[in-house]
Amino acid sequence: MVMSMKQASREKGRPLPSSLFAAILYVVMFVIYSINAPSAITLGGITDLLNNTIVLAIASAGLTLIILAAELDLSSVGVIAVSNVLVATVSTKMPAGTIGSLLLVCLVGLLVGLVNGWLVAFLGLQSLACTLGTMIMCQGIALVILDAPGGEVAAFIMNRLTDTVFGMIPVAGLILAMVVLAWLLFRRTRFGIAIYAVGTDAVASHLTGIDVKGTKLRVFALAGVAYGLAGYLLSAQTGTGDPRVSNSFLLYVFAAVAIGGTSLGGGRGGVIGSVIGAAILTVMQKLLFAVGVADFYTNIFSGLIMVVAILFGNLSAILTLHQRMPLTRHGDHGYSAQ
Amino acid sequence: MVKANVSSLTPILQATGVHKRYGATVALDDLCFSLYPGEVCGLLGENGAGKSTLVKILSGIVVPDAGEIALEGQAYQPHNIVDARTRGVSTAFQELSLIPTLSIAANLFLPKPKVNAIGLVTIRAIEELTETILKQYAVFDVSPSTLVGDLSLGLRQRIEIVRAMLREPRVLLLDEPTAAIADREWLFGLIESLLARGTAILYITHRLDEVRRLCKRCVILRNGRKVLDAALEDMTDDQIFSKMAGRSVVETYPIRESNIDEAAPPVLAAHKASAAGVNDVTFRLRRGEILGLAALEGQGQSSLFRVLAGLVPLKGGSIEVNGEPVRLRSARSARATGIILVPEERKTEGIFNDLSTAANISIPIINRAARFNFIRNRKERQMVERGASRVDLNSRYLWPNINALSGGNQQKAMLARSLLANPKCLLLFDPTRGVDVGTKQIIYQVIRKFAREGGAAVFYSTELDELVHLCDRCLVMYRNAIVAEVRQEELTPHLLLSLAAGHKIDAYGTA
Amino acid sequence: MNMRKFQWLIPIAVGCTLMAVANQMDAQGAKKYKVFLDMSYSGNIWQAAAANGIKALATTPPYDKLIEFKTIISGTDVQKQISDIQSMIAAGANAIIIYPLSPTALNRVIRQATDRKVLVFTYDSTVTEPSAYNVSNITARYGANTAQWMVNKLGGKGEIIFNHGVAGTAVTKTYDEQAYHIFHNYPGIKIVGDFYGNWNDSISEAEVSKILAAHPNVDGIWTVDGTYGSLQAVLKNRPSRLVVIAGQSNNGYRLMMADPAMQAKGLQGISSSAGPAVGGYAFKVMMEVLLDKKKLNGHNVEYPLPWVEAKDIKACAGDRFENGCNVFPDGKVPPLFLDTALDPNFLPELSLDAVQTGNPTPAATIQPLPDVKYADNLPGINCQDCKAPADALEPNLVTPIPVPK
Amino acid sequence: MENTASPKVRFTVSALRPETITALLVLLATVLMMLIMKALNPTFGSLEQIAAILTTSIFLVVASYGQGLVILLGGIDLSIGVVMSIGGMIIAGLTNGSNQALVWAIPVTVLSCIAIGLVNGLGVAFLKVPPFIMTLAVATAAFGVALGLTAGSSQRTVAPALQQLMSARISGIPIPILLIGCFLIGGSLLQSRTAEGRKLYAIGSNLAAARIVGLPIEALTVAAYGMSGLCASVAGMLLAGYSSGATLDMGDPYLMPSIAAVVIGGASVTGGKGNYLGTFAGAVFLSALSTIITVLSLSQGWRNIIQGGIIVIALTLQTKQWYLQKMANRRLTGQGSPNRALSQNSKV
Repeated sequence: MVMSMKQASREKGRPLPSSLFAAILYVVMFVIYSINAPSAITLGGITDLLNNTIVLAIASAGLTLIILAAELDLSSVGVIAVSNVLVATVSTKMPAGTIGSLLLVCLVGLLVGLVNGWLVAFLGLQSLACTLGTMIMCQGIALVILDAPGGEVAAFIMNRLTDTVFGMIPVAGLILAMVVLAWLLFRRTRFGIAIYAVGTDAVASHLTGIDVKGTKLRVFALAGVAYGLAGYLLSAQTGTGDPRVSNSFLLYVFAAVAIGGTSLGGGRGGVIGSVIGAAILTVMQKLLFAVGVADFYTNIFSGLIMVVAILFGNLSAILTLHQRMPLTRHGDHGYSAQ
Repeated sequence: MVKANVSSLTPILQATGVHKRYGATVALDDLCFSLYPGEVCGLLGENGAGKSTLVKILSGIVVPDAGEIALEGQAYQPHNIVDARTRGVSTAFQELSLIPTLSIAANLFLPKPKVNAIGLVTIRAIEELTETILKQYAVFDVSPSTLVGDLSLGLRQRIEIVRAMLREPRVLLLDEPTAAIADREWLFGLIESLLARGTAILYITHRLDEVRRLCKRCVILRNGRKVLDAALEDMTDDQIFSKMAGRSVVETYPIRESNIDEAAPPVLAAHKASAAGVNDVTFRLRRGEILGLAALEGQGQSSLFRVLAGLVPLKGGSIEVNGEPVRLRSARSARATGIILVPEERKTEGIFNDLSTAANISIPIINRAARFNFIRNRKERQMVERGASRVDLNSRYLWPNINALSGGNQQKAMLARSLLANPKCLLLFDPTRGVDVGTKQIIYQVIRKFAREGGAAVFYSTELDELVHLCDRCLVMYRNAIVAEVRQEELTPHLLLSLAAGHKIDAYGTA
Repeated sequence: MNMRKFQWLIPIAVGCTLMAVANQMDAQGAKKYKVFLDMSYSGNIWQAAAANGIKALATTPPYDKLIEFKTIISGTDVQKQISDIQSMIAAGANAIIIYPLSPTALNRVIRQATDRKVLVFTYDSTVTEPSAYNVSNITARYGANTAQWMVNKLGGKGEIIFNHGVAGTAVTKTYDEQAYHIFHNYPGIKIVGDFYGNWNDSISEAEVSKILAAHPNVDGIWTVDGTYGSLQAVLKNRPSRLVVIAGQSNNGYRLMMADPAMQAKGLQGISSSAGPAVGGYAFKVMMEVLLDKKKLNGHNVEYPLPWVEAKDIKACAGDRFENGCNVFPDGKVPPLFLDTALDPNFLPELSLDAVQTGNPTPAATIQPLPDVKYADNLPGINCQDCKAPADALEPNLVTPIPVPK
Repeated sequence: MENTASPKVRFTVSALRPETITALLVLLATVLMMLIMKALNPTFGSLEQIAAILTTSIFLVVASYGQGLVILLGGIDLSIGVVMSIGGMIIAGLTNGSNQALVWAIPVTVLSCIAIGLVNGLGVAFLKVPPFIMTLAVATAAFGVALGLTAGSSQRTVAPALQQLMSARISGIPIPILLIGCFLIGGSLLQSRTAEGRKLYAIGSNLAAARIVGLPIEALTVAAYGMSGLCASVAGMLLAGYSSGATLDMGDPYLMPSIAAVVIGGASVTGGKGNYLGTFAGAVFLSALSTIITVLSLSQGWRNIIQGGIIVIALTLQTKQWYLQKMANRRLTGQGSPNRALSQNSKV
């Protein structure tokens, strides 16, 4: 007696991605910004905005991968500092300095990522604590390489990467598009799916045959490469090396990921959300300036806007929750555990 | 279903002298046994007897300290799941190994879903493939793109079993496969088709009726040692239990003398209550009564329990406690009126695994053991030991972390915690799931004693004979509504199963 | 939870206030020069006093009617400072005065500004961009002069503690080079402990007290900001014998320097290094250039090194530094107050209240500045491919004593 | 069921819970570091220096108590640095050098800092804003407000009584060390021996179960963040007393170390584990570490490299210790729990 359980077969639609609401908020903020500062929508304005966003966006993209695997990582500012000072000291001296220094910083990022990954996955250290240690070490290494701001970045990196291509497409915009495209593809690779699995339930992943330790190691390594790339692009922005990347940048990398809708508990969210989160934090500065907010009001409004961005994200979670409820017959986990 | 005739040819899997210890505790001690192709071999034993450890060794999760295992003649030492699978051994785990945030299709084909030329998982292709597989394994009306997290517990268990069978294994390990499934015939049908293809199956369960029906031969473990490896026909249930428990334990149910207090207002009553997953539920629960609830998986019984426990807001109708309507805004307000829930999944909703067992038990009423909010250890210890003695939990389990205890002992601690909050009405959601026979007995006695002393209980179970023997009255839920009410005299497992499957029998239709 | 229902209210409310603030700001926009102050991190006393001085000057007649002034805080993130400067250019700034976070990172954006005829001045720390004007004290050899002064007082030998300030900054690197160069000339001088006090008095006090516990007979402390804290550590842990100390201009420090009781216990101090007044001075120079009252033929202006020894200290009666007084009596200002926030000859318009709150001094008007002194080149600090003068590491205010045998 | 062991014996073993063992190990590591440094250079490690290390660690010890409570709930508090600075600025502003004003100035300071903490708690508990963002946003906004009110630097001196408190000694022992002792005892009792403290552990360990058991989750979350504000205000007042003046950035160097102290002390970042003795041990360890590195008189680069390296090594030693503890658990119950053997540190 085959039990036929009539269950409304749900149509293909996934619940609304939370990054959609972050995108809506970004558009609203950009509109207010461009109303008050007409130069916002000029090519130069957009190029400058993208150049200011790119470093935070790529660093938070790297961090997103780690948070999806239910781990945390503070070493981003450390790797960015090391990459920045390396580019400033090496890029003009090496043959083919531009490409050579890019490979070098990605290698350095990979190395630090592997060390972090090994400490967390194989030695079983708590990721927040051990990456705090590696962050301080990297900051030390940056100071040893270059004990004060200076050095010189190859002209190509400094001018071409922050300029536009074919006269109308900002290079930073191209790079961001490539990162988003890479993520869309990456998410559907086995490694991408494994990251979500490990982030949701490490024991179940282990029982499913996923190499949990290997996945975590590779996630830290990949994030390290992203941080190296972010450091490289910071060198393009500043055209110089500065061993002291500020701690406030570290907090904003985490803020970008959270505003983008990725849950800090792991298993839910994505890089696109974090890139939008980074864009929100960057346009916030421009918006506040254009609207005429100055002096200490900037801090007050920045704090307010960050909370508002999250409430927008929560709004999306509530709506998606309702949207899913009537469709599935057994909403047996009606209450949200978190 | 005719038992497969075991030909006396060479065994497909042979384990000799398998030994495994965790620190001082011996999980498996010098175990020798073999599996024959085309045979279902039962594996019985109390919790902690080593069943799960054996499964983990055979499926490559754990490496034995000593001993050899031969599979089809060659040495077999898998060091992870994928090794085991390539050698033709696959497992359906008791602790479901599915990823809730991924779709059914993704889960079926992890860790290596099919990829196209540039390494991308072909989502559409594997979903179509899943569609055919689900049809082939008679799991209907669920789309392959549904997230596993949205499925009911029973459906998740079916997907786990399908995934294990999917890879045409030579050896299939089934660890408590029917824990959350009510329709067991579905599983027996699949097992029959696998046996025809010569697969060897190791079947781990607590349910004797299943072992008798499927297995000709059975291995019983106690404290890591094999105490029996023989056919079951000539053994009675009691002999099997005494072999398992090492003491004579009769799976009988406490004799039921109901003292239902008709006069007093019902302890708990729902009038046309409806909420997310519950439509127009009306019932009455009187003092001293144990009200059973029968339902196939995913019929809204979980939502009903959450509504009564105040975890899900009521959308329509009303709930009365002792006759007066009451608004259950949160679990706190429900508990204040005396309604205590023993939660469905111990691991995620029950135990605080960073705390000691004593702390787990005393947490709801810790303030009673404190003066000016400072906990007096002596008072807490007395309280906890009083609670532990009511569920027969040995006091040496009280002090280590609760996650070091076996499933049965953890469930006893949950029960002790609920009883300590001196409930008027206990909501028990499948309290005996994944628990050994000894603990089950204790749980039955505790519920009976609670009812005798004037408490009221709502008791949902996937094991129909528990409902038949324990409950004074039994409701049946089907598609989020109560469709039938059966008085104690007419209670039989088959009646409940047919009602639960949706057959209308007007003699038992509710008003 | 019913709170959920109100959640959507909050984003709408914030949106409206933002719009309201916007329109109110743009209402009064008569033809005025647009002048922006881009300060970095405003948490410590030095930055606050400098910014308040500039704000007070910007609202002192006649400037209050000539310019539309706005302050932007860029924090410690060089990326944010780049973005803020770009916003100022877009907002049609005529002149921008900046506390740059890095000598080289802002060059590209400053070039963007100067290409659009925007006047760019920096105060206290410098940039290597040739089109910008640097007004700073970094070339006045604070490191060399104070180190030499200390060596002279110590007679060429003794144990000293070295407080670097903030690691990885151009000013720390410059002063460290000069001071170590002087100290290494005298083998008798031994640096028994050095730390990075981050220009912060409580960190300096904690670190000095820990080093003092290990080296009880330290003779001197060379320090940058954090002087008062360093001296407090000695006062609390070894009140019997004080030290020779070279440092900055906290009011409490100057009072102790002049206190005969402290001098009897061996306290000899020098109060030097540029204070927040550099900000005000740079602003006035910029305004005079903006209003074509002054022509600068060099890009690096040097703010003269304040040099106050114990004997020159004179308490002030009122709210201003006038007729030679250079410290406020105890209790009028907190001990950490920086006396070099006021400058009687360059910034007569500033009073104590102006520096503490940023309000203009009543009935004060902007006074013209005397001629500027141009700074020498420091490669990588205030100029790119240029050569530093040969005696860049030598003191120019203090004559060195011979090296004792 | 036979009762194999008398409750008394069993009870003592449970007193040595894993967190206590971790704390003692971290303290041992601190002593070891000091001894090695003393061997290397004899002037190091005098009684005077140890007193100096303890005295200067009071700010971190006090501030990280609040951080520890919040992390116990599985949250984090990034507003500690700013709240410390604000506490210092308010006490300096209100007392302006007069001791009498202390009587009402201290309550006002503590209350305003608690208010900031409560705003954090309300945002996290009711608006469901992730703790990371809520405390960062409140810190940024509060800094802006403080900047507006004080134009950046405190114009007034702190009451002399507060300054003496930080520098005076009672029978040879510096007062801050006595304060640390009281804080340690009071804090440990509050966290580990009270009913509300036990509920914090439960909520941090399993939120869903806590909701079913009916624990006052929202109330305790708000209280924990309020407590964190209180500790930050006390630390801020002590810091203002110590350096006899207050600036808006004096609290910043204590934010990251407050998180490090809690985690090195054995607490789990996902909540449910860790006690105040561990956090205290972490704070003293970091204070001693910075002193040792100062004495090495290396460039800041090498100092960071050594400091980062030692933190990682300390964590590795600590993790090995967890494995021993797991074995101890098994011996006690004579019961293997196979499914736990799977993954060592997953929170399942």
